[in-house]
Amino acid sequence: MFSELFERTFDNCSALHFPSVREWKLADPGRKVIAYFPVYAPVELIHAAGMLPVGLSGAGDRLDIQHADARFGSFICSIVKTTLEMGLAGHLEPFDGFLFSTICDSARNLCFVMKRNFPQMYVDFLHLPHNPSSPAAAQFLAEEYRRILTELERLGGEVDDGALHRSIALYNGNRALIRELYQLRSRSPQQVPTSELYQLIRLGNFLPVEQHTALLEATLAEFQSRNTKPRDSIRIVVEGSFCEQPPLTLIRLVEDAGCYIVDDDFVIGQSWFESDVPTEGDPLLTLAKSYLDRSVYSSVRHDFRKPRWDGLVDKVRRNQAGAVLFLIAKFCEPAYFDYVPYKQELDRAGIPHLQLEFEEKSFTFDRLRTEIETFVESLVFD
Amino acid sequence: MRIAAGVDVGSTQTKAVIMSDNGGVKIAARALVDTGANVQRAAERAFDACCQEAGVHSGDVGFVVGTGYGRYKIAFGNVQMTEITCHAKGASFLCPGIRTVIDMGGQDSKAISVGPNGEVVDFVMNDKCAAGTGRFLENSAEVMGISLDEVGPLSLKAQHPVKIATVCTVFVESDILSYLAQGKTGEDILGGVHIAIAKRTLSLARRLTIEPEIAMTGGVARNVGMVRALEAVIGRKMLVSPDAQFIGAVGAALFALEKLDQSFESSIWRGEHAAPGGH
Amino acid sequence: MPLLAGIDCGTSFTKAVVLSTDHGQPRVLGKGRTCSGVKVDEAASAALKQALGEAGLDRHLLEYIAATGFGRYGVSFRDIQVTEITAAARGAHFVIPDTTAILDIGGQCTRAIGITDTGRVKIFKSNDKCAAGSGMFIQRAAKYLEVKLEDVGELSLSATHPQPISSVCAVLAESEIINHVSAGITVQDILRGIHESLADRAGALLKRVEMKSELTLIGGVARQAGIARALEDRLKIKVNIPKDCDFICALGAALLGLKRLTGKRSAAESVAREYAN
Amino acid sequence: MKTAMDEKKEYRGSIHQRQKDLMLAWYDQLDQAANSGNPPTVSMMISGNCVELLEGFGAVPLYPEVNALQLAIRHQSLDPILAAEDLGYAADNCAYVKADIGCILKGITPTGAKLPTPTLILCNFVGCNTYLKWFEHLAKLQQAPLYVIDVPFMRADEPSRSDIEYVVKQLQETVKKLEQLSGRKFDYDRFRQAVARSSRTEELWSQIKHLARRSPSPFDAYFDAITLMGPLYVYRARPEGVEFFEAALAELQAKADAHKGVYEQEHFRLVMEGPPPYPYFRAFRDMFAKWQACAVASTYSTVGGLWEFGFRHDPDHPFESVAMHMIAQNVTNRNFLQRYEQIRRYVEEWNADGVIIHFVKSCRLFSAGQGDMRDYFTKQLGIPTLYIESDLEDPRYFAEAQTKNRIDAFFEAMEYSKATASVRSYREGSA
Repeated sequence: MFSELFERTFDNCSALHFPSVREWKLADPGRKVIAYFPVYAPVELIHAAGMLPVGLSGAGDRLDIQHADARFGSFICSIVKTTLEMGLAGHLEPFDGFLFSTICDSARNLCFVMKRNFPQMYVDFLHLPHNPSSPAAAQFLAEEYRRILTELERLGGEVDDGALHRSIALYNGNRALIRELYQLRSRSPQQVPTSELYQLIRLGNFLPVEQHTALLEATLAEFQSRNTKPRDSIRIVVEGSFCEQPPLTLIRLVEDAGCYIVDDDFVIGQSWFESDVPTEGDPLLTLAKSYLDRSVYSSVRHDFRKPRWDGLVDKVRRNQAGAVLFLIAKFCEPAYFDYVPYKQELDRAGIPHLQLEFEEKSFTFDRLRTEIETFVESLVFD
Repeated sequence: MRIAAGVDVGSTQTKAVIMSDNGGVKIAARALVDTGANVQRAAERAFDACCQEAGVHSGDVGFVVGTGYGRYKIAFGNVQMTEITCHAKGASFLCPGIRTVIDMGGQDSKAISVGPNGEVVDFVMNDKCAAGTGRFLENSAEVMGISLDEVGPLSLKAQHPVKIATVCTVFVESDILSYLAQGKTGEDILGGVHIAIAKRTLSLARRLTIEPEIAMTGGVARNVGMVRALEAVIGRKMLVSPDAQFIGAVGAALFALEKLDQSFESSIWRGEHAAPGGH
Repeated sequence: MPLLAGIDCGTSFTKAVVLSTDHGQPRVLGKGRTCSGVKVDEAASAALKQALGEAGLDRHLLEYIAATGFGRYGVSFRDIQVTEITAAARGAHFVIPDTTAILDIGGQCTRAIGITDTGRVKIFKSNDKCAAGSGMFIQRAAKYLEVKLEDVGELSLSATHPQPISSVCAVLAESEIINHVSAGITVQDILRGIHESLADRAGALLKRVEMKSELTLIGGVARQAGIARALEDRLKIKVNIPKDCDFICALGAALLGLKRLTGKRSAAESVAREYAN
Repeated sequence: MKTAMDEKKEYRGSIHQRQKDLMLAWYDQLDQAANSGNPPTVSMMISGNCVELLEGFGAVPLYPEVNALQLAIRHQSLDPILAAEDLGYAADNCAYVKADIGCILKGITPTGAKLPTPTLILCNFVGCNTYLKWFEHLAKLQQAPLYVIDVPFMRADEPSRSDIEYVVKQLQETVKKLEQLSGRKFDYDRFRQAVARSSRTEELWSQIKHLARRSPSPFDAYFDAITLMGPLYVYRARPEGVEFFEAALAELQAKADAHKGVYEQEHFRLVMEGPPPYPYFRAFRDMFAKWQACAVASTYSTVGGLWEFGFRHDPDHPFESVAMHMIAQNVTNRNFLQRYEQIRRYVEEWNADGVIIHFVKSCRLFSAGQGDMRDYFTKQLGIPTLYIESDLEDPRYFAEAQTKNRIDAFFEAMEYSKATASVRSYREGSA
């Protein structure tokens, strides 16, 4: 059965010691692996440098936090701690470098804590512009990409524009497929269970893009061929899990409670461009411009030209969704903040919503289940 | 001969110890009472009981050092000191040569690095979040409807200890209930609870450099299950004095004795610890 | 005349009501209550047996069983399950038809529910971050302060200088109480402080579910500890306390069951009619 | 022996009153702006603020942070915080933001003076992502124009050429924006003058900070420094600012020359990391006063600018130096390891006995990872370090007894090591 296949691949890839990554390296030990912290990462640069970009998305409930608590204390989200813990526990050994970016204050400090604790690694921090309205922003970001590319070249050798264009094209293809899968799910959610789609997308964190693209194609075909009969469910949009990822069980629970998830921002970094990045011209500049003008909204991307809350209401309407479920990682301050304007705009638009908090490592869900079911019951019972 | 006392007014229990010094320093008497709602009374009761057992007049006690949260309420105390300082002192007296003290009380858990003379080198206490303190065990016991003394022994019988998601003292209840609903045995659940707290405590202690000579103190030290669980995660045996719960009071009494001692070292302490309500 | 049961499997108690209709009006025929223990199914049967006994009816007469509460999925013989929040709303609405807000002060979690004029849940907020407002917390405080739970209300009324509890973690709030005690503050002032802080927190929750001028209070501990009074004083609102409010959820479940049952019936009848013609 | 009660703690010279007057005068200007729409006002963040640029318009800065902390010190922060939480803000959102939003919702101001709707909400980002949210939400709430100056974070030891150019360009865009909004022409000379004054003020401030290297230190570089920070951020680029800090330096210099310290006897010298718990400011200070422990340096006092290591604004390169200040010369936009280094220098050059790390749950920029910081100082450098947790604005997160207990224990331990050290030296002396 297809979904079982997923779980096997998924478990294998996301296992603590990154087996798929070790395999890749084993095939040619000269090659380098660069891990990136969610959300927005210029994977094209890493790929063009002949390296494997791997998305770190925490350790779920696979890891007991033994050291990181002492370094990050209370009121800090789980993914920050599990990422450091994986390092201190030696699980990140197959990586040659870490790339962080300006998504939030905790993640930024984590970058430099990692730097101190893993001096032998290449640890870098990417500053993504918060002022897209400035004509200077694109140039700045292009130079920022250049800086990082130079660091990568130091690790792995020369990268030319041709290579960059090829990588951009590859990822364009990958993301186009993801967009298609999302559209299919929105059209007939019964064919595309989110619990499966979610794993499929997350695999993009680990697998080489070529493999992942192939898997996307195969799965898309499989999904299209299904003729599952629709259930009596409400169509919802899930918002807020752009960085730390909810446990698979929680997503299943939402579906079992009678929800069709018709759009979401899970692993948003895998699908962060709304349309293809041009493959001619200065590749770094086009990538930079694409971040400013083509990337999907999220709570960690600031663009006061188009408010995020409009983005959400828009998403709900586009997908004819009946409600919004906020799945917010505990202590995720960007998500906490955005909940307020989101809520205000949803109320104004008369769209019902429910806010729930999760931790990647939690595995008992009675409390959450009660609230989700109540929410559904309040929408179906008259 | 010099007679001095230490009184440790803790959140749930108040402990008093009288120590004498002729020839060697000895514990002459101990007393333990529930703190309850009247701290001052509790301190007096413990102290009087202690004098009685030692067969001395409260007047014969040359110096009294108070410690614990209620220390400022000890009307008859000469000086107050924190239980952290007193624990270090007491532990190195009862378990000579120890360098690391892990103390688990009802509200607080702490780890202390102790110097050769029983001085505090460094210490850490649980965060703003009270997760993993002794109270965690009490709640668990309550949820499962068994007495606190049973939880330790039972936990040792665990075959397949369950995984406890939260170390939040308040919400562990829902974890336990769902495990009970799944039909897990009490032993396995308690096993899981103990391991969870042990790990949490270890990650607290890791903020210090953990030395091989470790002592465990505080009320929870009487819970054999907790001691074993901690030893398992630390990978070392720990010293547990039969007087573990009196250690704060013992430390306080030792400081009191030093006060009476006229030698040069003790002058280190003279008058240094007075606080509002002190002398 | 339909006959059905609602069973509320709570964390500490399991409650059951047997319900029927009388000229179309739902009527409770019997109630039952047992300790939940570990085996949900057994407790559910036991409670149901009691309720049937009180109603003087036989179990095989039951047409429909709706389960709710923490252990709702554990009731093997249920026809449907609903959450205790949905159930509470329906139950409270039935007992106090014009209520718009419900406050449920449970063991560890306080919950505010805003309901429509049909008893549907409109919006709800749980306070699961801060258990310092929960029933368990008051029980502990009472225990520590060496007073009986049922005396808490009276004592707190005789306070002169209430000492608010500021901490938002139940355990740290306990330390706070201990500090108050060791600072020599009277039991009355501490208890009043607890009540006021608790009322304030409940008030914050209730604001978010658009409470108007009244609320319905459910949850056992809350009533004993005289919290209703504290809520009225502090929030300046009317607090309804439904009689035997422990059964509100079981009742609500039964009522929803009735809805489904009658719905099914009419559907079945219409089908039958079609075949008849 | 002395207790906290009879210790004379605060630095209370004549400048203390002048500081009060200056801040009240500032609130009067804001009140006037609220009533008449003049002068133009600009909301800004304290960290790496570019108040010099505003001078080029004769515009007045409006610092939400200052309002928030004033409120907290006056024990009035909880109500607005709750008001914001009613709106849906989480218990774990920055309480500064909640207090500020709550004040606007309820029309509360610290002094009672009216506060204007700003001509421009200028988010000088400098490293704090919460600032972005804060100002975005303010703009939504107040229906005021928002502009973000995106300041590249310090990912290397020095800012790159392109970092500086990027910020300079945005500063010039800001000028255009303000010209449209305020209807005033940007006065370049006035701007240069302001920059020149700032560099003078900064010189004086830096000298004051270096006075704390004396033993005893004439002022507390945490608790007293905070009193001096208000004028530094509002008046740095104005004549009043220069005068104020000339007076301050003179007074403290005199005190230092007379070997007068904060306490009759300076027992401990500390470096403080992290913002103070404003709702318990006095209580917190007393916990250190009891032990005659004086802060000789603090990272918090460098939020607005880091000048004691030599940086000054430069009238010959006004825009570049403003950009430099925003990027590299304030603690919030410097990376975490640079903060370790800053504290290490304080310990050595200001010759401190220990470090106090105050974790505030509101501010992840300051606090996330401070456990690692403690690890570095205790294990790698062997410096006595105390780690305590509370909050800078939310009174609900300050556990007085527990905090006091930890602080007392810390000093009891430090005292023993000091005393034994003195015993040893005495023995060695007598032997």
